[in-house]
Amino acid sequence: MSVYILCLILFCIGLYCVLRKRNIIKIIIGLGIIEYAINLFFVLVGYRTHGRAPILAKDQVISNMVDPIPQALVLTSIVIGLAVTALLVAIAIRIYEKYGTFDITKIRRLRG
Amino acid sequence: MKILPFFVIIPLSAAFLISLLGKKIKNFGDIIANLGTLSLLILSLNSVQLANAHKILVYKMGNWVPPIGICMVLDGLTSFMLVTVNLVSFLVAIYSISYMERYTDKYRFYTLFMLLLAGMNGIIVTGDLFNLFVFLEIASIASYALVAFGTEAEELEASFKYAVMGSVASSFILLAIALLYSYTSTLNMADISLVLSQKGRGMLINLVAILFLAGFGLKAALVPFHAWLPDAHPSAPAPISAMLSGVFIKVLGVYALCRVFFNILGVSSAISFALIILSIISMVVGAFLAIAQQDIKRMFAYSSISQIGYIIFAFGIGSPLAILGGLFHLFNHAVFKSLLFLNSGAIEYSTGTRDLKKLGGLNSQLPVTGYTGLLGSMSISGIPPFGGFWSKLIIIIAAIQAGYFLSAGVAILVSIVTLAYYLKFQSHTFFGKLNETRLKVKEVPLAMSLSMIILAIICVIAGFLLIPIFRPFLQNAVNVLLLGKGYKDAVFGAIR
Amino acid sequence: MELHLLLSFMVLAAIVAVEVEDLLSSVIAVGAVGLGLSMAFLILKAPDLAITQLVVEILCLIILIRATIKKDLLLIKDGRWFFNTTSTVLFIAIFLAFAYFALKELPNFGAPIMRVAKEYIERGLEKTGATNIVASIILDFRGYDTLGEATILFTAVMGVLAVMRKVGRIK
Amino acid sequence: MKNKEVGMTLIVKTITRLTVGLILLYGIYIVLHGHLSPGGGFAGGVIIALSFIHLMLAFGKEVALRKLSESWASIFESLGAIMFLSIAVLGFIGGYFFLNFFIQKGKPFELFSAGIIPLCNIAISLKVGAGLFAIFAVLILFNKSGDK
Repeated sequence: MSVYILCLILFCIGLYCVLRKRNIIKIIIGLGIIEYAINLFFVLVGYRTHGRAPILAKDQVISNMVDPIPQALVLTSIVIGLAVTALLVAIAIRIYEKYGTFDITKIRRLRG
Repeated sequence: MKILPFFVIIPLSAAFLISLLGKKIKNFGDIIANLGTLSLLILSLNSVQLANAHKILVYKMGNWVPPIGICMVLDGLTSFMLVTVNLVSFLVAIYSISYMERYTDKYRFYTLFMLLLAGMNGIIVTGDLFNLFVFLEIASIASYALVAFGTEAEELEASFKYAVMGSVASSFILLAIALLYSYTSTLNMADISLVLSQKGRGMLINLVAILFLAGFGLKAALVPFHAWLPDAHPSAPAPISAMLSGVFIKVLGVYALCRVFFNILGVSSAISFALIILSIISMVVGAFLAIAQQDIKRMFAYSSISQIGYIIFAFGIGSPLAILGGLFHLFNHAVFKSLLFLNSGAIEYSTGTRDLKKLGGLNSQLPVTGYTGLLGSMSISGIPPFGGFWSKLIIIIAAIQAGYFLSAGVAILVSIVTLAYYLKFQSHTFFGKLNETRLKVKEVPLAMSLSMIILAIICVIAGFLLIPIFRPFLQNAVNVLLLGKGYKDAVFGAIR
Repeated sequence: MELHLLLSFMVLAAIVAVEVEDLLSSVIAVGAVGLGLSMAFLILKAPDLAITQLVVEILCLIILIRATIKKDLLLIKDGRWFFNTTSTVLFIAIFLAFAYFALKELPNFGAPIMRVAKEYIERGLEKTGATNIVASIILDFRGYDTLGEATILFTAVMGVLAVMRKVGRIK
Repeated sequence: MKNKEVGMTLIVKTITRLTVGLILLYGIYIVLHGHLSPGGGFAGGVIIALSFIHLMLAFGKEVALRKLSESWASIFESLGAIMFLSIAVLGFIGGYFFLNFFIQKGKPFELFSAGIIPLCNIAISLKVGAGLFAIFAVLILFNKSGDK
């Protein structure tokens, strides 16, 4: 239970960073932290006490494997995080080239 | 039944082929993209017949029985959404042939466009919750890149804002899926619904519902979450604005919301209350902000927020008539909003500006754009006998039947405001005095006019979807949502 | 126990990453969170994920450092800093409190239900022939997801190539 | 002499020359044994991309781009994607999309087993490696000309 809460605290730190920080790179970092927290949560959910990794061995029968599905899902989720980060960094580099700053308060030609 | 995977295979292979060969062969992107979208349109029309004949069809991926493998589900709602998406995307693809000549690297545009389409089709046909998330991300990432396609400063800024908001929404959805997985230990939608009906609802399901509402609400741009839309949609190239406003927010927001709430979690009274409140605020705020805009595309973007409010409002009421009206309005809005965005693109293509103050009297110079724009505006502001009138009428009648008198009054009022700002659009753009410098402005190329004309015709005849011959198209979709948690029985029945 | 320590370390590193003024330090701190996550995966018996997370983290770090290097900035605080921060923290606190009660309904930590997973573990080898169950899930049972995942990366590459074009419009 | 200006110092270059081949080999090993041991197409693909990025960081962009240019990376990526999709589509010969259609060949615990899984791993690694390298090359190249 307490590990779930720690994991959600990590999620909230990321959320706080995205909502409050004014620097584009910091926002990207915040999104990364959110991503980590959710991946960790998924794997925590599938953990089994005294479990073994879900890989079969030749010479022994393993009965207490951890849940393999979250691991498969998290593999997908890690790659999604990488893809989003790469795209955001590319956009950030272009923004820096156009505006000469990473500060989001100075980048305001559009009104929301 | 074999056709289901092709809704994903065709756009994906088109995207891969275009990125491989598009640079070498001239016009390769145009040909492949148009052939791909045309075949998808034909397949989706075929799927309507199948859905009508069989009610529900399940395709087992790799021959694994659903809780183990991933399945695709074809039912009335699926075929309805498929027709909407693929119709609009086909016409937009025709339009892009000429319009995208203004941009460099056209083949990259087509690659991203087909990926966007693959993502949306994948969301619609899937029957697995995590798979829905994966395809949602494909569509979202493609749209982030497409918004920044012009690589001007404003476009990059809008794209960044949109990408951050979209990623936060995706992470909410993923967290909700993680919670739901740990509670039910399965990912198939029908199976989740089955387990939930055995275990009952608690605080956890409320948390999951809130997370889904926030996530899909962000994707659908309901009002507290709408800040990205008025920047992102106008910044994209006009065909992509049409896709984003026309179908993208409906598939990622409205369709996914409906599927999750109606068929998996079940709609509680708190949820429908929340939906109604959010949608009323969306309607009012979107409409009043739209009046103040001077940029044509920004006005349309705010108008999208307002119209999405109508659709969600109908689903919040939840009676059969309201759902019929909501789905019908969804179809109508997809048609006329993409038409209007294509019109704004045509105006920008010919005159080089989209500022209302600098335009005027274009009706003589751009007759096709002018008249199709007039039809679109009349339809969206609810003038009979266009499609938009009937769908709004149905929603308002349903609201009165269900006893939401105040909300119905607000809906009527917003409809009048809508008429006001589309009158402003018409009078500032197509009527009035022509600017001297624009005497040489010519009508847009054939491909662009053609797709606008077809969309305008659909706008006019959309009302016929309510007559008995075409009625099953809408009615099957309504039945799926009315089925509610009976969805799981239908899916498991179809597997056996 | 070691899991708690590791998670606390990750939380601390995340706070440092969020609050430190220097961008390069911030990126390196987030690298520490990522490597901690990789170790947590190892403790949680997910070696596939540990490897993937490790290499992806290195790549992310290189890309992020590439974006931040030689780019300085001053963090400015706007006038309503206190009000905005308080409201954000309050919102997050409400979320956490709500989540605390909701999470009580989950199965206990260390005892997943494994309704579908049982099938994979018992019959994965005979059905797919792969001894790595995770590989058999991502490439056979749920191979369609992996197609989507590969497409996401493809989309991102296409997106980066499109966004980084020097000239967007033909004048 | 001018050649020495590009990239990092001599120490880094020597170490890189020694390690980069090993990293590449390790990546290929991880890909090929994806169905037997931890790892798989994604991890292996990223390692392969990292070996090229390593080369690029140590020797400057010209050396790495001579080995694998950006447009070739893009082509490899598309080829990998098409290969993966066609493996999935080939499942139709057994009647279903994504069917593992020659599962019967090979015994468990051997390198050549598990039907389409190793093939998919190879396709994914090709795609991921080339794709990430393309991203990185574009980001680096942009910086060069971005500074006027």
